[in-house]
Amino acid sequence: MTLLRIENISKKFGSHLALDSINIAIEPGEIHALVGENGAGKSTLIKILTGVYERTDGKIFWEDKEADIESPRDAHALGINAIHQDRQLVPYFTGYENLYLNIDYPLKKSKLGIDWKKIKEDAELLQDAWGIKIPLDRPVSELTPSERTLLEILRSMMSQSKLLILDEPTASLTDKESELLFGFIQKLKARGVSIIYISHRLEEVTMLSDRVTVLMGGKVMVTLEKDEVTKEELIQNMTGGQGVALKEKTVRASKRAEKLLEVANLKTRDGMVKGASFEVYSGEVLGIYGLAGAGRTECLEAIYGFRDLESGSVKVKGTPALLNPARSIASGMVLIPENRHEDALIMENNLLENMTLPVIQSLTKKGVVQKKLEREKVQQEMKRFAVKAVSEEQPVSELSGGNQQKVVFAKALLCNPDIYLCDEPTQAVDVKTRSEIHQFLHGQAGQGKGVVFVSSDLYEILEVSDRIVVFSEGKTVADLQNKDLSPGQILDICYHFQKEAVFN
Amino acid sequence: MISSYGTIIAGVAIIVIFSILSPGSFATIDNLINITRQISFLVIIGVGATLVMAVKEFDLSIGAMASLGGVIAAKMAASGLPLVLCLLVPVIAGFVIGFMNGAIVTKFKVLSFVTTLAMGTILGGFTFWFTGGSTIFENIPDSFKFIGQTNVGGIPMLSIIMFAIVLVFWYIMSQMSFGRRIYAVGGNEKASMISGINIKGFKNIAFALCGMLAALTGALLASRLGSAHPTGGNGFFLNAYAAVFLGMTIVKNGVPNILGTLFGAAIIGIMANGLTILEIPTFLQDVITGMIIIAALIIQKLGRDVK
Amino acid sequence: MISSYGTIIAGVAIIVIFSILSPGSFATIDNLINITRQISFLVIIGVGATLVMAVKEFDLSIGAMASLGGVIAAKMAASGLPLVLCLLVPVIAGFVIGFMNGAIVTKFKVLSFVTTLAMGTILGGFTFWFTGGSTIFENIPDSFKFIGQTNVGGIPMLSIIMFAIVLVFWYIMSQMSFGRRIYAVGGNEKASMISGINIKGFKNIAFALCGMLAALTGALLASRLGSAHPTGGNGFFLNAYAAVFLGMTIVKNGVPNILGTLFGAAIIGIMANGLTILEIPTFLQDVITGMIIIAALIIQKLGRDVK
Amino acid sequence: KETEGKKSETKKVAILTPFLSSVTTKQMVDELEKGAKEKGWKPNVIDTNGDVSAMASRMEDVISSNVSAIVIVSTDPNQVKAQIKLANEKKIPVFGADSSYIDGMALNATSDNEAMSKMITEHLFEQMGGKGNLIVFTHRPHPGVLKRTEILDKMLKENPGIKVVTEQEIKVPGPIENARQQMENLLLSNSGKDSITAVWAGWDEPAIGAAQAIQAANREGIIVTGIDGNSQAVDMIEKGSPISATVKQNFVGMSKIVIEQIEKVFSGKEVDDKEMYAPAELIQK
Ligand SMILES: Nc1ncnc2c1ncn2[C@@H]1O[C@H](COP(=O)(O)OP(=O)(O)OP(=O)(O)O)[C@@H](O)[C@H]1O
Ligand SMILES: Nc1ncnc2c1ncn2[C@@H]1O[C@H](COP(=O)(O)OP(=O)(O)OP(=O)(O)O)[C@@H](O)[C@H]1O
Ligand SMILES: [Mg+2]
Ligand SMILES: [Mg+2]
Repeated sequence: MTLLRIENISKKFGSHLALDSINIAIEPGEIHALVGENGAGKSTLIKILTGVYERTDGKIFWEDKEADIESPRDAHALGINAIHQDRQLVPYFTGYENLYLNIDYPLKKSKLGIDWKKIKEDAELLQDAWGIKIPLDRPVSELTPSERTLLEILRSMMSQSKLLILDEPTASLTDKESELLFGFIQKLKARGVSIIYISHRLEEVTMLSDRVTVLMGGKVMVTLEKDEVTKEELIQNMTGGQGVALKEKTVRASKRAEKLLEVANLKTRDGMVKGASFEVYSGEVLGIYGLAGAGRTECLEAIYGFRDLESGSVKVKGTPALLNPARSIASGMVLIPENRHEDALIMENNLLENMTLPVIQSLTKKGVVQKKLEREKVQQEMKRFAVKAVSEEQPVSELSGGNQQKVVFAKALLCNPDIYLCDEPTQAVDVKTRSEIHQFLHGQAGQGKGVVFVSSDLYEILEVSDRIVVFSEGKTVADLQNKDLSPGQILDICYHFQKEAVFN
Repeated sequence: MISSYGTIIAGVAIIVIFSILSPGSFATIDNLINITRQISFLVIIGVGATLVMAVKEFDLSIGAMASLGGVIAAKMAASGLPLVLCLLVPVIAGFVIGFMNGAIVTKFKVLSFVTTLAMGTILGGFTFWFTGGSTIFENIPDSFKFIGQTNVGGIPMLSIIMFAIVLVFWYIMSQMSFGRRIYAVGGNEKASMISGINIKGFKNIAFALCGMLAALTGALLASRLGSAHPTGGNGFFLNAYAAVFLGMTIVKNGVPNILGTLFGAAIIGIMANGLTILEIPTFLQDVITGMIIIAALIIQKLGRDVK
Repeated sequence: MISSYGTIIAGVAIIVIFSILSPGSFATIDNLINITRQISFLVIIGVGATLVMAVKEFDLSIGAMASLGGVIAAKMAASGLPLVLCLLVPVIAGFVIGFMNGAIVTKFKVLSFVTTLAMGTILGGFTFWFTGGSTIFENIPDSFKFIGQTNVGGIPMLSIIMFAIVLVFWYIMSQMSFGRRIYAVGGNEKASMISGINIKGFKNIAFALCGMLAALTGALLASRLGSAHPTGGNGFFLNAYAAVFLGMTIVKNGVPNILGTLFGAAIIGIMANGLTILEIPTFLQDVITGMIIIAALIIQKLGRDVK
Repeated sequence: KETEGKKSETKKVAILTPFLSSVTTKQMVDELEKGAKEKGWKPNVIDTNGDVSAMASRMEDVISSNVSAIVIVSTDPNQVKAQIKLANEKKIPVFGADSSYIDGMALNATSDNEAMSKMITEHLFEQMGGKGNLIVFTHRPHPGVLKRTEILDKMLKENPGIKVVTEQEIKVPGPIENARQQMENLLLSNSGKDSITAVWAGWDEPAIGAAQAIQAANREGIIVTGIDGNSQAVDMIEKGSPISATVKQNFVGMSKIVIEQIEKVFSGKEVDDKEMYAPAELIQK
């Protein structure tokens, strides 16, 4: 018996063919990975399988019977659960309330009210069973991206699924949390649950999957069996044979030129950052690493000027920073925020309006927007990062996750900054783009600019950084030249300080 | 549940001030009962508005719906039908019309603001046609006035009905899964849809209940006044939303909520009552009421920031 | 820009139907000019409402502001001051009061709905005090009526002013970086802030311009009528928002926009004009207007879905 | 306890209306206030801003603050029946000014709406020569205006030569502007010379708007009448405008009657009559 067979599924958005006669079969208990460049159609396929989108054409067979999945409810009834690429949570609900979004709340004996006590007990049991610990009593709007992902994972464990679909679950997880997730996946597989796993992190894909299907431009390129799957093979197929110039790590002799950014003893009023000090010099990429909740995001936000400081100082090119986003941009500093939906993009606006927003003033004559100039600039950036869109006037809400992230990156570029504050800039983008972004940042550093690069992917940090600052519990605890560093060394530092902080 | 005390403190302050200024008239049990009866209409219609706002929609037809409910009830009473029917028919009509509002909004995915504004215009025209534009008061039997004008153990029936409605809807919205679903739809429609919640269904029900409560308000008003005016309910519209919005400030997550609406209506009612008792001229009442509301908002925010 | 033709088709259909039913009266140049003058007030106040809605806020004080603008202008005119001053002073007052609305909303992060509702109450009380509650019409010189009652080359001054305001604000909102940033603030406040936009500043300005245009509307109305009533502008409030919301349906992304508001006001104005010309009784006019608006919304959505 | 409170302190008189923004109501209220002060009472004016249903609540408030008398101005007392009963229980007399009389009230002083409507309508029909095309501007939800319109309806039946082109409801607030726009539209749809002979307006504000539209369109020979004697309308009649006449309600007279009768009641006497009329007067150029 095949659990799920997809036959000739197609999907059209207007005249754009996002999926073109897809055929895939998922066997019971297999981990089937789906990979492909940004905009290849992975998320669209998932949304069809879960009844979020209506397919234009094709058939779906569930346990060898034809199935009509017309709504998320139908999919859920069959035993399909999914964690979508963009998180689907109700922001003002607590974690508990969100856990029960797609299943019935347990009722009190009277059958009238919700049994909150039972909910709490069940949730605790579930958290213990899977080794997850998130503050479920807080509203989701106060949770970090990684906590939100964990919450969705937990939610998907609430109901018995036959097929669990994970669309880029690790994009906002740290390595430690990712390991946790891989553990779950193996446990589920052992119980006979099938998994569809989508990721741009090819190491994960090669490690986890039984089979891998590669999509390109809405078509299935190939389905590889476990023994055929290698990173190189995947890249070959994803890029249509072009491959990615996997760059050798170039450690530039840091000339310790100009001091672009100086952060001293930064403390934020909300207590998330409790003492951060570091410097960024022109010509270097400074990697910042830390475990989830270490306060890296908050530190960048404070430097950029939208998180209140309690004490400490920030100097940009020697002069005290004015700690407000407009002034930061004017002084040549730009932030690529971690949360693209909430902090970086105006989803209903088009690419053009999004990308030129911070620099719109410079594209005007007497306040009138020079549309031709604007269009040229935007098209240039779209080309540089191969943003896949119908035109620069497409709303960004219609772009694939990775392409949205590219828009966020391009938007920052248009500011032509001297200092880049990048918070997880390569999340959701495909390997090729990721490597291009790395190269681009190195190029910028080569021109004398400074880059702060925050990532939860330790290997990425080690790959791109000239120097690495480690955060733990809101403090900077180490500042290391990236020479002969091993992942273990950095993790040791993180855990050492975390423990110490606990004992204090 | 209630996690922001700023507006509440402002509310208590108002009561204390009025009590000091007018101990013999304001701070009496009689007047307290009087106030609960006076705000009963605003609270009942406001509860309906709260439901619609909880699913992030708007119903601008509630005023016209209340007027219509009132004239239907009064016309029926005048033709000698029993009280129960006189209340039941408008309530059913309100439910159906509200459901239609919801159905148009959800089926065609159009803005509820325009839809219900247009529906309000239609209802207004219909009410006018139905009454010929004049107040209905002839031949209304005393039995019809029972609900609006009777006290039970010293407490007006209207106040009892109001508290019962508040209690029921508070329970539904905060303790039952229906309420959680309603708030989920309002909080993130897409996530709710993807989670398999029947968003259209919940929206339709919210609109239907809102229409029902608006029509009930009108019918109760007719019973209270012993007459019904073709635009008699229109005045509730803005104040009902003012009550809901004021009520949103008393919870931390700022969502429309039943107890908040009760509280908001109480503030509005107490201000009107207290300032009248103090014999403040009307224009000054307006100025004072406006300023106190703004002050309450500000205090509430300042209080939260300090925390 | 305009990318949804459904409502527009409905609008055209209405015009065609009226023209067929009443070729000699409706479909005349005179009547066209007449309509442009009649909608001028609604359009001007609606443009202001559009700005505030573009930053995702609400200004419920526009009606009271218009009334106040009218009485200020009329009082000044009655005391013999020149026309320019009679317009300038209310306009400045409107700007300042609107800015205050904005400042309260942005500084204390409170809901604009309650804030402006309260402000409207305050303004109403103030206007009442200012006029003693009576209509101002004595001693108003003919020179004051110039703007409201003169035609230039057959076109009413009011229509010219309306088109000028529409043109200016259309240009600002769609061609200039100011408009871009206003819409960005309305689209995603946090992302705009991170992109270096002074969101408070833009919101304050939107409120200030809205107050200014509302006061101007009142002053122009006073000039047109040669008198000013203390609640004369209140009636504009709901229709102004109806115009804005109707206008939102003509663009694909559904944002408030100047041309849309002009269009929405035109639909409302044409309906009132055409139905009166056809001598339809008022209550039936209401019913028909409401139904046509709902039909237009539905047609528009169906049209889009087919695409 | 009640009488004790009332005797020792100055008498408090509450004056309630939903329509203080109407010129004539204001005039009446001002006169009532003045009269009460002259008698040494303490007047308190309450306006509910057009909201008729709020009248009930405000009346309850003044009853619970133990006023000595209540005057409701320009309000249909049927709206506040229960409150009148409540006032009776507390022995607070309720007077009407320009309202109407129902059981439980002390009295109502008014212009006789029926008489006024008859007066103006007769004048208008006479001017029209008993034939022609008439436009009716009214607002039936208002009880006084409704009565006037009903008299018009009756008289139209008796004068078959007069045809009603259309009857339109005038919107409040903003009746002048609304009437003006409606008239503009009707002038366009009835552009023939004698297609409109006259406009009958239920009160003065729509008459003003209609007259302005007629003047602006330079249409000759259309007669407009109003009712109320609002000073702007009187002014326009004097200056020569399409408004040919209005009936001046004697608002000052009504207020005077009410004050007189309150005094009687306070001194323990009976009122002269339940319905008392202040004579109205036809104003024409
Ligand atoms: N709602 C929509 N309207 C129009 N086009 C859409 C919509 N959703 C997706 N698309 C288009 O469909 C294509 C496939 O998008 P999809 O999100 O499936 O890509 P993906 O493989 O998940 O990419 P990524 O790795 O970046 O997440 C893209 O070209 C995208 O622009
Ligand atoms: N708005 C908020 N309100 C309350 N607590 C918050 C809020 N945002 C974040 N936190 C808390 O702050 C802590 C640190 O945040 P965060 O996880 O973003 O840091 P980080 O080092 O950037 O980690 P990462 O980016 O890997 O998630 C977390 O414990 C989180 O729960
Ligand atoms: Mg995707
Ligand atoms: Mg972070």
